[in-house]
Amino acid sequence: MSEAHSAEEVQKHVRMYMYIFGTLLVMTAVTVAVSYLNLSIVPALVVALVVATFKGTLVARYFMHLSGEKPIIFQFLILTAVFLVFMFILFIWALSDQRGVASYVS
Amino acid sequence: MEIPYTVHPRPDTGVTNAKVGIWLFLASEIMLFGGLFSAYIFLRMGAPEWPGTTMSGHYYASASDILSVPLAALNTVILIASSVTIVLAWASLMTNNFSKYRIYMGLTILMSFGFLIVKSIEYSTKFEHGLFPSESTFLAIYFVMTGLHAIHVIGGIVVNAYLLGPGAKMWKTNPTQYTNRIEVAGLYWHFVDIVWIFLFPTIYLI
Amino acid sequence: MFEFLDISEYMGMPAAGSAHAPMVDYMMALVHWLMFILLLGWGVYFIYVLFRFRAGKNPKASYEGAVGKYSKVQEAVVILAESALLVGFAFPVWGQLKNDFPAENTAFEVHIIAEQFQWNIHYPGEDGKFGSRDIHLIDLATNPIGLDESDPAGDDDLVMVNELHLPVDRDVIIQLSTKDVIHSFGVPEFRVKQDAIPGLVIPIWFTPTLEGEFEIACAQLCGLAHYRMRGYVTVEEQGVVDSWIRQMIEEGAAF
Amino acid sequence: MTNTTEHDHHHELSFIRKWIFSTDHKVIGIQYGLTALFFLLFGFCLMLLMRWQLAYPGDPVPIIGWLFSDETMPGGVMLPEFYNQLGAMHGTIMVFLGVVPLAVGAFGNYIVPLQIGAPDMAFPKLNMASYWVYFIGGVVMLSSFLVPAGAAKAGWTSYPPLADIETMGQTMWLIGMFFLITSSLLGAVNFLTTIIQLRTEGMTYMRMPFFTWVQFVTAFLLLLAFPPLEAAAVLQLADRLIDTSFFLPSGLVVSGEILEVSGGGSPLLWQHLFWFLAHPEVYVLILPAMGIVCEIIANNTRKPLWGYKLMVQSLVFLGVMSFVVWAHHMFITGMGTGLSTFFQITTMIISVPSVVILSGMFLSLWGASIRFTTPMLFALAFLPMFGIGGLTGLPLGLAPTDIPLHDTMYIIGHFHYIVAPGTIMALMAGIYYWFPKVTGRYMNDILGKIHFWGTLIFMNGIFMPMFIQGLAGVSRRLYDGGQTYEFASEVIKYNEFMSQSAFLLAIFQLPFIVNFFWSIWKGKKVDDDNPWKATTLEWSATPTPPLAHGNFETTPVVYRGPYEYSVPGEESDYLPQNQP
Ligand code: HEA
Ligand code: HEA
Ligand code: CUA
Ligand SMILES: [Cu+2]
Repeated sequence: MSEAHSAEEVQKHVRMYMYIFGTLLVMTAVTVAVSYLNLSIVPALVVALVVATFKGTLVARYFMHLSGEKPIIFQFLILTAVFLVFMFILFIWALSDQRGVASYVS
Repeated sequence: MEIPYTVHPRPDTGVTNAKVGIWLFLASEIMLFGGLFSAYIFLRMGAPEWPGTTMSGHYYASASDILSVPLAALNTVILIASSVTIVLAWASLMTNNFSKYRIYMGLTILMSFGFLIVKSIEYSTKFEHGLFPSESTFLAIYFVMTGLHAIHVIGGIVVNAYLLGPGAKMWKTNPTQYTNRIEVAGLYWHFVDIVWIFLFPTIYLI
Repeated sequence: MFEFLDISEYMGMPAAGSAHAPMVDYMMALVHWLMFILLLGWGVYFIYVLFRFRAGKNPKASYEGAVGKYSKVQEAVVILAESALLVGFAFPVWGQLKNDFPAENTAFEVHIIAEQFQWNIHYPGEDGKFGSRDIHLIDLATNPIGLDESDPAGDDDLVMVNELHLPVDRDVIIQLSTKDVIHSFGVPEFRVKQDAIPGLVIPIWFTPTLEGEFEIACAQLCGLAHYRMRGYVTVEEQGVVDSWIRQMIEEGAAF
Repeated sequence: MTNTTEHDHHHELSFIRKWIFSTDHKVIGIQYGLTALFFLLFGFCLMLLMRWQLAYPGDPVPIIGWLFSDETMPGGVMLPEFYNQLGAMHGTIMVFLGVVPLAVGAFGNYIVPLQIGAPDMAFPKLNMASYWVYFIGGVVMLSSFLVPAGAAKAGWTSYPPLADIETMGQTMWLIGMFFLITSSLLGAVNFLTTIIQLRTEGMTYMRMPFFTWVQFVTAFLLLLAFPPLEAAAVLQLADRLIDTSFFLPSGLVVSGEILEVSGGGSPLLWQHLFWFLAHPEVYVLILPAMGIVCEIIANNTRKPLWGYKLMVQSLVFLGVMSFVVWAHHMFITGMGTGLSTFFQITTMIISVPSVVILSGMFLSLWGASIRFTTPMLFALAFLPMFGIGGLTGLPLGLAPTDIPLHDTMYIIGHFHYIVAPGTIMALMAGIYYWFPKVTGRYMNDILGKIHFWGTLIFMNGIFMPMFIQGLAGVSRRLYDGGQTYEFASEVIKYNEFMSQSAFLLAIFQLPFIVNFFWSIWKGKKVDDDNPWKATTLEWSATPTPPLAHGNFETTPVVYRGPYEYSVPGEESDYLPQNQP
């Protein structure tokens, strides 16, 4: 995509990067602040993951230029995401569908 | 014959070889850290005890009590900032400003070292308190996941340092390809950043 | 109804010794029928084709090649047969083995604690209660499973090495665990096999229907002497089992 | 990322740059091929020792027994420790150091760029790195036999806790695996980029030869399935070296001593991560073989592959599904009804595309004009052999019938039918088929046919009785073959027959080895760049030898599908892809 950008465009990008930078810092502060609220596990998990996903998306979209990326790249990522999701779900399922009880509780 | 599409994108896919290669590599990295995250979930859900839980009347100190959240937050900021500088380094090359590029790239590498220094302070305070990986599954996964991430940071430093040092010769001979290389290095570096963005809350905060 | 399909006795499997074994065998026979038919069909076709279309006989190949729906039909048959096996046999049998446990008070229950390289078998004795165990009390020579002597429930317990006695025609529940690495409790005659996973106590159940002495084979690689980690199951009348347990306790086999 | 102009300058490169640290995909392919053949032979020798022990438990190994140390074979009699080392290393070497490098590293590297009309792989230096990382991995694995207490002995599956408490060889195994995984990952990135980016003009996806398609899917499997095993290997290494307990639950007592670890881990976690790789991995073992067989069948039947499009679709479907069947290796670990239902269904589903692909190969024979060349014989034998291996996967994929079969010789029979008379025969076919491409000479046909019949007969002699033993309940990985078991008494006698078949199989490999080396220098020269009258692009490339002088004089342009044989109305019975 290198030659697709003119100098002014890149200038515009740079401004955008600074906005994203600011947002990321704020989101980091939010995560840390929320952690001091001592929420119980489920809401804490949801907040943490939502914020992290949001931050990750910002980095991927803007810094990694995913927003204007070609379809082939998205195809890779979608394929990977599908397998990843399967892995998460099936691992959790495997744990809940395991016969037997813990033999040793300290 | 030369290998085509090293500099200019292939018309039907619209991307260069290096772009395809790095994204494929990142896909495999996603599966690597994905595997570790699912291991983390598996262990945590099946564990008899975990920081922040109460088991048979005994409360286990939570993750944020054991680990240093301020240091990790500082590291998050450092990594995010280095992500910004590396993309600015690329932008400088795009606008043909090599000296500015050198500053940004240098900053990126400096901050990567900063990250590692903070990390080693973190580790050594853990060790001083007798908190070794063998202590508990939680500490084990903490050390292994952050350790593997740190190895990725080191890898990034090596690549970036090469590109800033000996690799910079290419700017004279083939600036387009050099810019592409910086972009690719940047993609890797952003990925390392994203991994940390997920590691930070999962390990330190919840 | 389709008993004639049951070729399991020609397949060299050991005699079926438990209530669910005939189901497993029947299913095994059906799968092998499916395999056999596919193999035979394609095999005959294959040999015919090799003769008929050799270059010497058929110098000019046909661009079109095979036409017709044969392969579609074959695929449909495979899909149907596999679905029938899944729905008709696999799910119900597995469900029965995993979910339909017999009531605790009617079943004969033992604990088996595997270790490198033996099967420790813990009988509750007459009170039907298992004495509690503690790994800190384990002593290889005198107390291999760490039975807690201060627990009265364990007073009449019997711990035997490699000797499992089970009543015939009565539901048996085994609580399977292991002290060290993964082992696998397999008795070919019962069509029973279960890995013993460290950290877990896994229940299994079955109903022995055949009297006699069988072998317990460890099926999972567990170290040097995996090959001789062998136990014995004796299936006999309930009364005989009870008196055997009493006799063993009297002989001082109990810990 | 890499810019190699060096290799097409028409000046001689130094010996080292040309043959050792070459970046030319053809040289690297040959390097991979020779190394992998060495490992195949090595794995075969390990297995011969095991087969001796299985047939004659406790008898000293003849002729070479005295060569071994007292820790392994005192007086030539094998110890159980050593048997377990041989088993684990045979599996590991065959899978990771033999078949995959030969099928992907060698054939893929050499053929794929030629088949798509590319000047080289997309990243030649990375390609070189992949080979050398693989090489180091191999050296680490081999040297693990020399460390105290010998090589890994917890099976190729390395299940903890056993693997966690094993001796140093297991650490070496893990380190070796790191190298092999890294090599495969780099290779996969390279293959995918090459196939996506470097297809020549006119080479659309649906005009790619089936072999290239197969390598494409295989590379995806490697790319996405290996990393979780890498993660697992990191965890196991941590367990072994820094005393963590990822795979160790609390309260383990080993040999009467309480294990001093924190506990809290899960042995099943390893199994999930391992099989998440290892099931896709078995398709990595079979798909390239299928690709080779398809090429040879199309060429020697002189007609298009039947249902090319359907086969490609099945292939892609197979690749995707192979990620969601892994736990069928774990039915016996205590899996409940929900998960087992899911995995039984997916396992049955995945057998369907295999049936479609195999049917396609069978139907390709209809209306053909079959030339029984040596490569064709091997390729034809692949079909029923893979059929038997694949079909015996069905009773394993249904949980209730897996109960009596799990971890018995039936399993060993199942997968060996696929990988030995299946994959190995297909790889042999590939060697005979592409040998003229690589060396400009044919391999000897008579020796080839002797090799073929000997291999076919004795492979079956080894593996067929395994099903009988397995149904009778004989476990695998038994140092004495299970001779002490009463229920095995009827079937244990086959062990001797099987082992003798194995020794005869070894003897029938000699013509091959002789043929291979003799033909490199003395084989009959090809009189034509396209000796098999094939359509795919590799036969239109600049003839080799000499090597390392680029692939095509001018960039080829592709005008048609890969298998235009016996097109009606054409004079010649084949139309190369690049013929206008
Ligand atoms: C290349 C290797 C390979 C391949 C392709 C397969 C393919 C399959 N495998 Fe196999 N498998 C292994 C290698 C392989 N496997 C290994 C190495 C192990 C053991 C690992 C260990 O524990 O160490 C194993 C173990 C294994 C198990 C675990 C058993 C256990 O441990 O209890 C299971 C269970 O479901 C299974 C199932 C299947 C199935 C359903 C297929 C299907 O994909 C098969 C589909 C194919 C067909 C259905 C054939 C179709 C044929 C025809 C239609 C025509 C026939 C015609 C003629 C014969 C003329 N395999
Ligand atoms: C790709 C995988 C692969 C291949 C090809 C083979 C090939 C063979 N295997 Fe192996 N095997 C495994 C993978 C493989 N195996 C695995 C994963 C296990 C399980 C391990 C475990 O339990 O953990 C196993 C276990 C295993 C066992 C069971 C051990 C036990 O449970 O106790 C046995 C027993 O007979 C066996 C036998 C054989 C035989 C006779 C061959 C033969 O078919 C070999 C044929 C080989 C050749 C014919 C070599 C040809 C090459 C040449 C001649 C080289 C030429 C060289 C030049 C020209 C330079 N294997
Ligand atoms: Cu216990 Cu094998
Ligand atoms: Cu599998």
